[in-house]
Amino acid sequence: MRRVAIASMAQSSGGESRDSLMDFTFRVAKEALDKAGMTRDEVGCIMIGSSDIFHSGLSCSNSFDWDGTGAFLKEGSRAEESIFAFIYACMRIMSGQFDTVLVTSLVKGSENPDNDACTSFFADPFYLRPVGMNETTAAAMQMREYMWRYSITEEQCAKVVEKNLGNALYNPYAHIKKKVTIDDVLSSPTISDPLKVLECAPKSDGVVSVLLASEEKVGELTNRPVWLKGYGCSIDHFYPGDRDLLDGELKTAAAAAYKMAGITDPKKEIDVAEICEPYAFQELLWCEQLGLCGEGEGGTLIDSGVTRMNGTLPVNPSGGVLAMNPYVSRGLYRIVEAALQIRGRAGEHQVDKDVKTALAHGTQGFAGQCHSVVILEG
Amino acid sequence: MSKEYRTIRNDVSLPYRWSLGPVWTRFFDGLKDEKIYGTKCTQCCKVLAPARPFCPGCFGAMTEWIEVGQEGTVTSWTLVKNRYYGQIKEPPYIMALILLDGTDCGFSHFIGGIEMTDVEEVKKKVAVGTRVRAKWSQDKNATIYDIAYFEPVG
Amino acid sequence: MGKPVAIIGTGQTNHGRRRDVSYPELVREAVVAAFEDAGITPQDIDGVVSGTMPSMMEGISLTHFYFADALCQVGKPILKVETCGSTGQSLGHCGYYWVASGMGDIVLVVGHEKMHEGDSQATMTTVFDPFFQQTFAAGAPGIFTMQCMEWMYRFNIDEQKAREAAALVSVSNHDNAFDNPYAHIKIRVTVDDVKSAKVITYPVRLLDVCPNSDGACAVIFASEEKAKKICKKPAWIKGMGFRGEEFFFGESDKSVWPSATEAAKEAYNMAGIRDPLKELDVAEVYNPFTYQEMIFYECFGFCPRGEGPDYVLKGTFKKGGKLPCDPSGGTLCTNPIGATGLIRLAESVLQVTGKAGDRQVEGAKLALSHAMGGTDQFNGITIVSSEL
Amino acid sequence: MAKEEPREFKAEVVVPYELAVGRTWTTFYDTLKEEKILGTKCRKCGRVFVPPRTFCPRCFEEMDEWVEVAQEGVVETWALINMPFYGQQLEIPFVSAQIRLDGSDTGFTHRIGGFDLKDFETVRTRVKLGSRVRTVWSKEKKGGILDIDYFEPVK
Repeated sequence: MRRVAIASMAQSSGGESRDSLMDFTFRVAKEALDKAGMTRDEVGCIMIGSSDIFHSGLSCSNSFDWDGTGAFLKEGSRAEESIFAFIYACMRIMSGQFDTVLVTSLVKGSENPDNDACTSFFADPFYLRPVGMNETTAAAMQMREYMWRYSITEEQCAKVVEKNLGNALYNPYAHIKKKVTIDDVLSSPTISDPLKVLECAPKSDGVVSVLLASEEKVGELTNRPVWLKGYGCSIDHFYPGDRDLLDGELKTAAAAAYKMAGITDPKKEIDVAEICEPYAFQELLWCEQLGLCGEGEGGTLIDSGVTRMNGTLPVNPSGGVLAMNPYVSRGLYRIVEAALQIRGRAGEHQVDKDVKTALAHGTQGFAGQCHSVVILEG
Repeated sequence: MSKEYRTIRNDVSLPYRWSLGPVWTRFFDGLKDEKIYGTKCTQCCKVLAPARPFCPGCFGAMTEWIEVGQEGTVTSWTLVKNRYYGQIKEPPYIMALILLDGTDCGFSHFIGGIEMTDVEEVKKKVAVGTRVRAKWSQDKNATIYDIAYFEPVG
Repeated sequence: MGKPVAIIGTGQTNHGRRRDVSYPELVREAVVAAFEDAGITPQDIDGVVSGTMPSMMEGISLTHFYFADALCQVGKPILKVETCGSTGQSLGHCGYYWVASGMGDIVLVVGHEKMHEGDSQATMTTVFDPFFQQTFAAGAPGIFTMQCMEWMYRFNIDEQKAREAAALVSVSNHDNAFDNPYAHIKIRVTVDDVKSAKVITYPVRLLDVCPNSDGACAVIFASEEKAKKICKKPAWIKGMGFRGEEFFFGESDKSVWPSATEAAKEAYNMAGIRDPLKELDVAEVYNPFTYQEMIFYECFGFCPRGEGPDYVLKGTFKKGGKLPCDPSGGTLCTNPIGATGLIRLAESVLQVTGKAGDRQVEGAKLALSHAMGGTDQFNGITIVSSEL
Repeated sequence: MAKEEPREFKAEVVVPYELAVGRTWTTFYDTLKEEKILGTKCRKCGRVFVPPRTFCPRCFEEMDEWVEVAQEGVVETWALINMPFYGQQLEIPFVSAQIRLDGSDTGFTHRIGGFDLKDFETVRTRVKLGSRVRTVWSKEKKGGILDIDYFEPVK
């Protein structure tokens, strides 16, 4: 299999942008090209990660997105989610057909209705939508089961918020910059019991661009390539009632990614992880399913301090999705943050240890119906 | 406009008529008669409700119809308190996953018939493992709302 | 061209107004048919690609969640790829790259749309931006009419001649649909019928325009090794191209249509085709509008610019002509948008593998398939061959 | 089997968005209020875009040069819209057109009007490809695309 590396990347901050989505996209895509000293004409292929009307107000979002991503009369395509766009772009290079692909994912949460309104449209119109299913209500039910089955406490879940928002204070791109204590979290208003408002991700703007290159080409573009080592993706049954919400398909995705990357002991071999946790407790649950701790041990993991910035396995040094949630782009943000850590270029939120191997994770759907796992290496 | 910079309000409004297909039509007709139907997979023998045209696990058609229990056990629940655009009803309300007797999957619906203003009071009546029973609506339109909610038993 | 990739099976639903099934059932119908055709089971699949036109057509967002079970995706990796009307071709390209990358050996690709559930022209209008263009938009017909007017003016094409040729295109597509068991519209029409049909957006009339259909199509891609093991006569991907233009309609010259022209050029380069009219045996052109089909002939190099109508009048593209186009009846008779481009690919595969039944073009070995999307913004092409 | 034919479930979906217009387009709207039509010019390829762009989609460079273009132009193409559909913003029939304003290099999407549109043959005699049209401004300006009411044929 042909090797693929990240040659350059650019990201916007998560705060509300006054730019039109088109201009907002252009600036970030251009920055990623400029950093690699490349022009739009020289890129082999353009890949867009965006979601149409429910996350942009425009149907066939690739139409509007085409110009800002630099895709005029270029080979290209669009995937409905940013990690999908990333891996499809990698496939294009692996196939030998292209040497470079510019992947851009974009969304302006500030223009869209509430997250809950958007995600309720994932539901079928007859059954789940009328009874109020959306990502938040599904997550709340998942959290209750998690606490019930494994005696995870509300404090342990709240600790994730305290840690991640604490990390975000050092990330110049993060949307939410607020120091919160565990008590702040526990006393914040209930959204969907047992979920509290500070345990739920915000709605952010976010454009992120990654220039990918083949092994032959990447040397011309950067002296710090970050390599794709592993990938796994898996989707679960649609109806939450058909699944075990605590034993989902993330394990399958992780196993595939580890196998491809040759990882046998993720706890030891992964230096840092960027995990998609739109709801605080999910970071703990996903850590279990990613094999970063044992089953039901998510609570002890956070208590131990291992996942803090200075711990042995930092999780979400960027502040994670709790600090910034550009819905469609959030997966690619995880990849970019993981790559920055590998390059040692994360600035103030660079972790204390040498990072050789990093994990990036993305998820969408009710209670994590679909997961993607990416392993990167320096 | 609510924002201090120039924006365009773009309300997308479109009409739909989604096909129920024969299986869901029959399921919703059943609700009208105060019956909850599931279908059984001949391969894995799971009974799923609402009724499904095919088994999500085995991919085979599910043609055996079974009337399932109107009582079941709560496997998880949430008390919804926040408001959002297009919300289905005024909060607070309780959504739950209920394992109906004779089925092998969670049924998503409301829990009602109890006071919901104080979550601590709710927790005394609703928990994982609580038994609940379907409470039927007076007016029936062959929709999921023909079941008004599930109420704790006893 | 990278590693060889084959298509080992296709499946289509009966297209039309499918009130008899729910959307997931419709999707599953195509998937089951493709498995049967390829002689494999869901367990053999390494990944799934799916897509529709835009979500607003369904009123359901990110449909790969809802269709997870119908698509046989559970426990498998999935990619959701969408590029408006050209989605079907983009899906096929994704299937190719997934296998060619070595990330999977057998990949299931599914396109679907249940157009009767939404409002197609209202949905199409939401593709236009609300800043400048949406006010003046009128779904797809408004755009396509403007394009055909521009084309006739630019190449000084006599309006009567174009009208006559467009009517012939309609007649031959409608005739062809009778040979296709999956086709939606099956009516006999005459040139006079077409010419006197109700005006939708002048000069475009009702019989110049495709229908709204419900339908799904599934295509199974495989690596060389697997294909040779599983399939007696696979079709091989020889060339692909996809191009898009600027978002604002007025910024590109739609009479010469750069995206269509460049996508074809790319695909021909890959496939080593120099004279498409001579070398291709059959073409499945995405033809939601009769006039547009003629513009495509020109962009794809089947005839010189401005001479599309002359070639049509000569009978070049009809059944038994030099390059039969849309023996399936094309998009003009069947258009479940998200599936349509993939149906074009599936039909071209049936042709080169000799499985096209009554619509078979005798001895077809090399076939082009195509789809167009957006406000005349995107074009995608795939070329398949019976030979590796 | 089912007691009756499979049914349909009807509902209307309404989703609200509030889209940022951005600096460039805000300037364009603001100057429409003053009855001016502005475009931006790409320094690299020299093309003038109406509506203006922040960047040239082909050269992928920022455009910061503003140009006022003429209020007259040439009809590049048009269509008579006589097809009603859900959510349509203008009353039918109307003529949707691409107009290349003098001094610009792109087709500007707007409508042509100012005369009876009921009869197609009349429309054809008034609107021709390559013919010239002129801006007719709305009396009341809202800073939107309909500050230009329509374009009318120049005799």
